[in-house]
Amino acid sequence: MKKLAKWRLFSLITLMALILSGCGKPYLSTLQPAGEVAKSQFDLMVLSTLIMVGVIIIVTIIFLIVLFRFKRKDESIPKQVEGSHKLEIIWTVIPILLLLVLAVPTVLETFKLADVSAMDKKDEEGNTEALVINVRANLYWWEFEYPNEKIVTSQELVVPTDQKVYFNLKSSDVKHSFWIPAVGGKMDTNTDNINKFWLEFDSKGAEAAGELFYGKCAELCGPSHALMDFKVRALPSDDFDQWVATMQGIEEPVQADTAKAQEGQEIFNNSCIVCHAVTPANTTPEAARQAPNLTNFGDRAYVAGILENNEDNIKKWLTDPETVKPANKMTDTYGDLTPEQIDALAAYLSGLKVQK
Amino acid sequence: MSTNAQKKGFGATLWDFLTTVDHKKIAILYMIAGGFFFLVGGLEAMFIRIQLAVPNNDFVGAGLYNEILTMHGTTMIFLAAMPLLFGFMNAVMPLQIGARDVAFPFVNALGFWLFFFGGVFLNLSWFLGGAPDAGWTSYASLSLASEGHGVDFYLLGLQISGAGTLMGGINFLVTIINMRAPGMTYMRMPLFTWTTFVASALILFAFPALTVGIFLLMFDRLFGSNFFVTAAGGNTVIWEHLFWIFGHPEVYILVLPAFGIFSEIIPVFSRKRLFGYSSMVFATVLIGFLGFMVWAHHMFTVGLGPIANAIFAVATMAIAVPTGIKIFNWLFTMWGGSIKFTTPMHYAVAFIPTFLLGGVTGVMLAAAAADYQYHDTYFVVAHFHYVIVGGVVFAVLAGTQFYWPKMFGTMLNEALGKITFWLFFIGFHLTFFIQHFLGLWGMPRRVFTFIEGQGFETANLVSTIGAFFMAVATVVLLINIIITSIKNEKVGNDPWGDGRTLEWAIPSPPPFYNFKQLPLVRGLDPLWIEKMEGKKGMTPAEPLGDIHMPNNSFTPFVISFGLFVAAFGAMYRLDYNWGLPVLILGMAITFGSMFYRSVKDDHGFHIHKEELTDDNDKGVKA
Amino acid sequence: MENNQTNTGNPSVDITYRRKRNAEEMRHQVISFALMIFFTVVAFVAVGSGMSGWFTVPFILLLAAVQVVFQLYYFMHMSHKGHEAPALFLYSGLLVGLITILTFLTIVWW
Amino acid sequence: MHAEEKMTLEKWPAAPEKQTLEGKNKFVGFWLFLGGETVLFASLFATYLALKDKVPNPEHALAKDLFEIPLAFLMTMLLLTSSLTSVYAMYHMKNFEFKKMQLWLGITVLLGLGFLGCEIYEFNHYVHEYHHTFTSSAFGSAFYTLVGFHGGHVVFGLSWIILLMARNAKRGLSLYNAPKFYLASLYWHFIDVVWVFIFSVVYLMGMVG
Ligand code: HEA
Ligand code: HEA
Ligand SMILES: [Cu+2]
Repeated sequence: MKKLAKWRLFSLITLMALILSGCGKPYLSTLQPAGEVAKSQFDLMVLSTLIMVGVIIIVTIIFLIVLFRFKRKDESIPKQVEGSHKLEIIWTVIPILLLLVLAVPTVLETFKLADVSAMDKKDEEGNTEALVINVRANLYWWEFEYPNEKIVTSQELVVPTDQKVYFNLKSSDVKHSFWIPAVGGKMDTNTDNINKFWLEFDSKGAEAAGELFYGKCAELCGPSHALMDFKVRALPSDDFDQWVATMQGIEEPVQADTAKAQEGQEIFNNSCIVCHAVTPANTTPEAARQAPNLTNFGDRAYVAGILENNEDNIKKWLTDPETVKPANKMTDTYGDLTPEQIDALAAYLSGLKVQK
Repeated sequence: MSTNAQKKGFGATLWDFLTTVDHKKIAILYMIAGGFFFLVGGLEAMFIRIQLAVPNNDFVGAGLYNEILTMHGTTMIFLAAMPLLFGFMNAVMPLQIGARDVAFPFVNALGFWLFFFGGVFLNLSWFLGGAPDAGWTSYASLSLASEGHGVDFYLLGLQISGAGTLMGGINFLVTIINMRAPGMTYMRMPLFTWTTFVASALILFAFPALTVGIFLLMFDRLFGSNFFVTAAGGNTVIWEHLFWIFGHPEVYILVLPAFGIFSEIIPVFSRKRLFGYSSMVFATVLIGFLGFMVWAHHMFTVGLGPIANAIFAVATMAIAVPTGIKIFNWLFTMWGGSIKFTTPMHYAVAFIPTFLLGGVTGVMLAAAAADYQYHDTYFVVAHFHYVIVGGVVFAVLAGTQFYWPKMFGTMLNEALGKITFWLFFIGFHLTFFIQHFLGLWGMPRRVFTFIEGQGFETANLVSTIGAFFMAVATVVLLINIIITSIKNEKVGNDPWGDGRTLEWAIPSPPPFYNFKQLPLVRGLDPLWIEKMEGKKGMTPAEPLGDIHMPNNSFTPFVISFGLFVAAFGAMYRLDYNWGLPVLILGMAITFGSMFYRSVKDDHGFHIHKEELTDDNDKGVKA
Repeated sequence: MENNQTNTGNPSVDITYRRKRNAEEMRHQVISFALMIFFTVVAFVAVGSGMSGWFTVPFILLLAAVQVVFQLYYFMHMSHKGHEAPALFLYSGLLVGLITILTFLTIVWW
Repeated sequence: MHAEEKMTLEKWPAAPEKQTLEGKNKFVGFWLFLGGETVLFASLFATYLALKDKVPNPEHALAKDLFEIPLAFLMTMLLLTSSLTSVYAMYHMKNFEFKKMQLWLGITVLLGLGFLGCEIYEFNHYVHEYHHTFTSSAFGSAFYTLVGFHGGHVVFGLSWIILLMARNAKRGLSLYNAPKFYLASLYWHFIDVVWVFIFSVVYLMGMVG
């Protein structure tokens, strides 16, 4: 009997799952969970939806009966009923029971998702066994620091699949919120403290999403809040380790190889380098890291988190960042560039690849 | 010193309204000002929807969008929904309990003018360098970083209008506690009066938290304090708490009176007393009480920790129980009744499933772990428009149609009313139902645009089309009001024919002293009781006697105007050297007129009983 | 909210009786005032003597609460009839306020 | 009975503040207002407690460096006593002894002014000795806001009482002004209630550390 009930529930849930997941993009939708966190949140969403649909059905049935049966037909005065204790007890108790069914898993999940005890387990060097990433949100760009690996990157988060990744979240200006819909719920990056949470990136989900998830800022932070996107590259463990190793290997800025790119590098070194680093080491203090780290810029799928990465878009950004991201902090920090200079810079930047 | 409406010139009428302390006229002022701000907020909503109709739209720019968004939320909540509800409370509640006026007529006028000047001040920001752009929640780190004076307009404007709201709330409470007619016990009060009572109590306890929050942010922005400046030891989470300690009760301040309006309409058009009256009262009080225990459900993703999140999640879910009791009681009021589908009843019937949908998505949001996904997405936008528009706006539209005859003595056109209803109803669901899915597919809220290829295009377009239906519906309502006012066909005491409560026992509109003799209340639905016994009206509880009435006064207007002036001074103090003098001038106007008010005795006047006898049911010359 | 103290109709009886009652009440108020001063002194002494915070903090809060009850019930006459609504609203306000303080002490971090 | 009627001892009711409907309304309304004020001050207390000793750098003065027992004690005594004197005033109001009521109100005002004087001295002291100002730290902002809001209430209460005394000096008691006097004294007590918590929570607990 119990088994049967379980099976029924299961099939119902799958049915709901099918209906719900019919829509949305695999790299973005919460309805196509690609990780343990998103999955358990999805299950909670399905459970609550089921309960709510039940409630709606009951109310709708009564509602329809009322509408059709009790339309005024004559001028008689209906009986003035005061109430009914029996009915009132029923509609007090049943909702309480339904809510209990929802409340218990809610509380359990809440505690489960908040469990970051693995971040406290450290070896002699002060490194954690688990992978930890420090996320720093800035007006319209994201920085990702790997404290154990001692590297920094930005705009495109690189993570291994099928293992728990822990995050330290904070903001350096106003409040933002860190959200990768397909992989798990959001958490705010406050100005006052560091928030911790974890996510897990499912390899199957990553495959469906083309290895690239969309991340978003989910707290109004200024004019370009809508454009404060980032991307997440979820790699198999080995690939991830290799990526880390390559990044760690870059100790000096990579020399550009074409003449045009070298020209660009020179311009870069004369002005851009004040804010943008092109080496991944996390040795400079945070306050000095005023703009996205560009070490692997050429590898990234998007420029500024929102434009497809090609030379046209790089030029578009360099010519007038204001039209791309209104009120961003890069506008007016550098003088006017001639079209040639911009060409050169674009050539240099798109050559900044670590994965040759 | 007469306050009754005779044939007067425009100037005299205007002066009458500027100085009135009559709750019925103040009600009309609230309706006019609230209605105007509803149009403004609605227009802003239309701009939002037009901007979001297609991806990468540049109808309004990024910064401007944030201003429109902020002003839409702020205007709708503080300057449209609440004042419109205050309008109904003023118009109806004193009549329902058989009172001649509210407890403090002067304060009532003062409350209105404070709200009005606060609202005007806030909206002047559009013309004076830009509106606030940090969202209606104005979270501290962003609102401190916001440049220009937009956020200052928000802070000062809300502070002024908030003071008015607080006064209004206390006034209603005292009126209900002290001024009920003989026999009108608490458990015989109509439900709209009850919800007014509980909503006012919520105002009393919720607004001080907002007042403090606004003071702190104002001090930070204008006077250099450090409450929210992290570098100096400040903490922005304090703002979030204070805002939501106010903000959550606020949504029940909005929805409880709406519940009250429907609780009046449903029995009238079902010809049946409210099912489970005492449990309705109990549920109202319980919702009010629980409303203070749940605010952190807006802060699940802030990082308060699993214990806090779990407690607030469960507490939030608990509110579904009393609300459910109400839903079922309404259904069972209609069950076995004889339902007439007038326009108000259309709204009441449509309200039930609509609000239900908004309510259950609320409970889904309350599941903290799942809210990490919903929070700050269009799912939340869909939730709260379902409860606010489906609850509050439907109630305001229903109440307008229902109480129009009582307020103005003439009926709004029913055919046009139904057109408005259907357009609004269809447009509403078209706009907001699909937004649930937008949220689930990963669309954050408060975005000025969205990039192509994320699957948001069609749904957003549908949503925008829906909004246009609502706009047309609103225009039809305006036309209806104009036509009705021109025709001005007078109606009697009880134009709907099935009125149950005291307000339907007196003329429409009521004379300025409301009840010539206070009525004797013999039970719930007093007028219905008398009707069922074959009587025409209420039995008086007192012999005909002199009636004491308050004098009109221009002082409330001046006091509020002073604060309005002072607000400019406070804001421009640092930019211009005329700022400080203007601040002082404004304060001097306010305190001077308060001083004037307190040293000048004002005993009001008496209408003598001889004047009342000769002249039945019509307004009286005093 | 009726008035509980009605006049008997005989002015002189009324006045002497009422004056006596008022004087009686005033005496109570002076006593409660003395107690309040006493509590205050105790609280200050407890802090001045440098005892451990684990003891003094709850202790002075307790004394403060007792004092406030005196203020409310004697000085502000909340013990008299006709104070049902005031009491209800004061305590509701207090409840909301205490919850606020509790959360600010627990979930607003460093 | 009309409120403005001239009163005699014989006609003076037992509860003059609640004899008229206006009086009753004011009485209830004012208590409700105090209920709201409770939340207002609780929010300020909560903010203070959250920001206590939150300063930008270690050089900044903390609560334990600032507060001293003697001054806080003196201020407390002044305010507590003024609460008693305003009770005396109401006692005489009930007995229809206008002159005596005015006298006690006058004493209340003097005590209140003494309190204010101490507060001004105190703030001045902190600013000059410790550079602890409204803008120097979050702690400073919260401290001056909480204590300053209370001080503002004292100022308002004093002005109110003085205004009432002056306005009615020649007119004596009536059912029109009795509720006003009564409310002013309620307000004064409430200020005292808040102070009890301020001296306990801010000063005493601040000194404990
Ligand atoms: C009138 C306004 C109103 C009303 C009435 C409500 C009612 C409710 N709200 Fe809503 N809410 C808002 C206005 C309102 N809300 C606004 C404006 C916001 C966003 C603010 C912002 O961020 O800008 C918001 C946001 C909001 C959030 C935060 C979301 C987020 O930002 O992440 C949450 C989370 O818990 C929530 C929950 C609820 C709940 C549980 C109810 C409950 O009261 C609903 C109860 C009703 C029912 C449940 C239906 C009837 C019940 C039955 C038929 C019984 C059986 C039912 C069950 C067993 C489930 N609301
Ligand atoms: C009472 C509250 C209330 C009401 C009634 C409404 C009503 C509407 N709201 Fe809104 N809304 C909020 C409160 C409310 N809203 C709040 C609090 C927010 C959050 C803000 C924030 O994030 O800070 C919000 C946010 C919000 C958003 C999200 C924006 C974003 O996150 O980026 C959207 C988007 O669709 C929206 C749309 C609408 C629409 C289409 C209506 C429609 O129902 C409006 C219908 C009315 C009309 C269409 C009027 C038409 C007027 C005319 C036709 C003018 C005629 C003029 C003359 C004749 C002079 N609202
Ligand atoms: Cu809420």
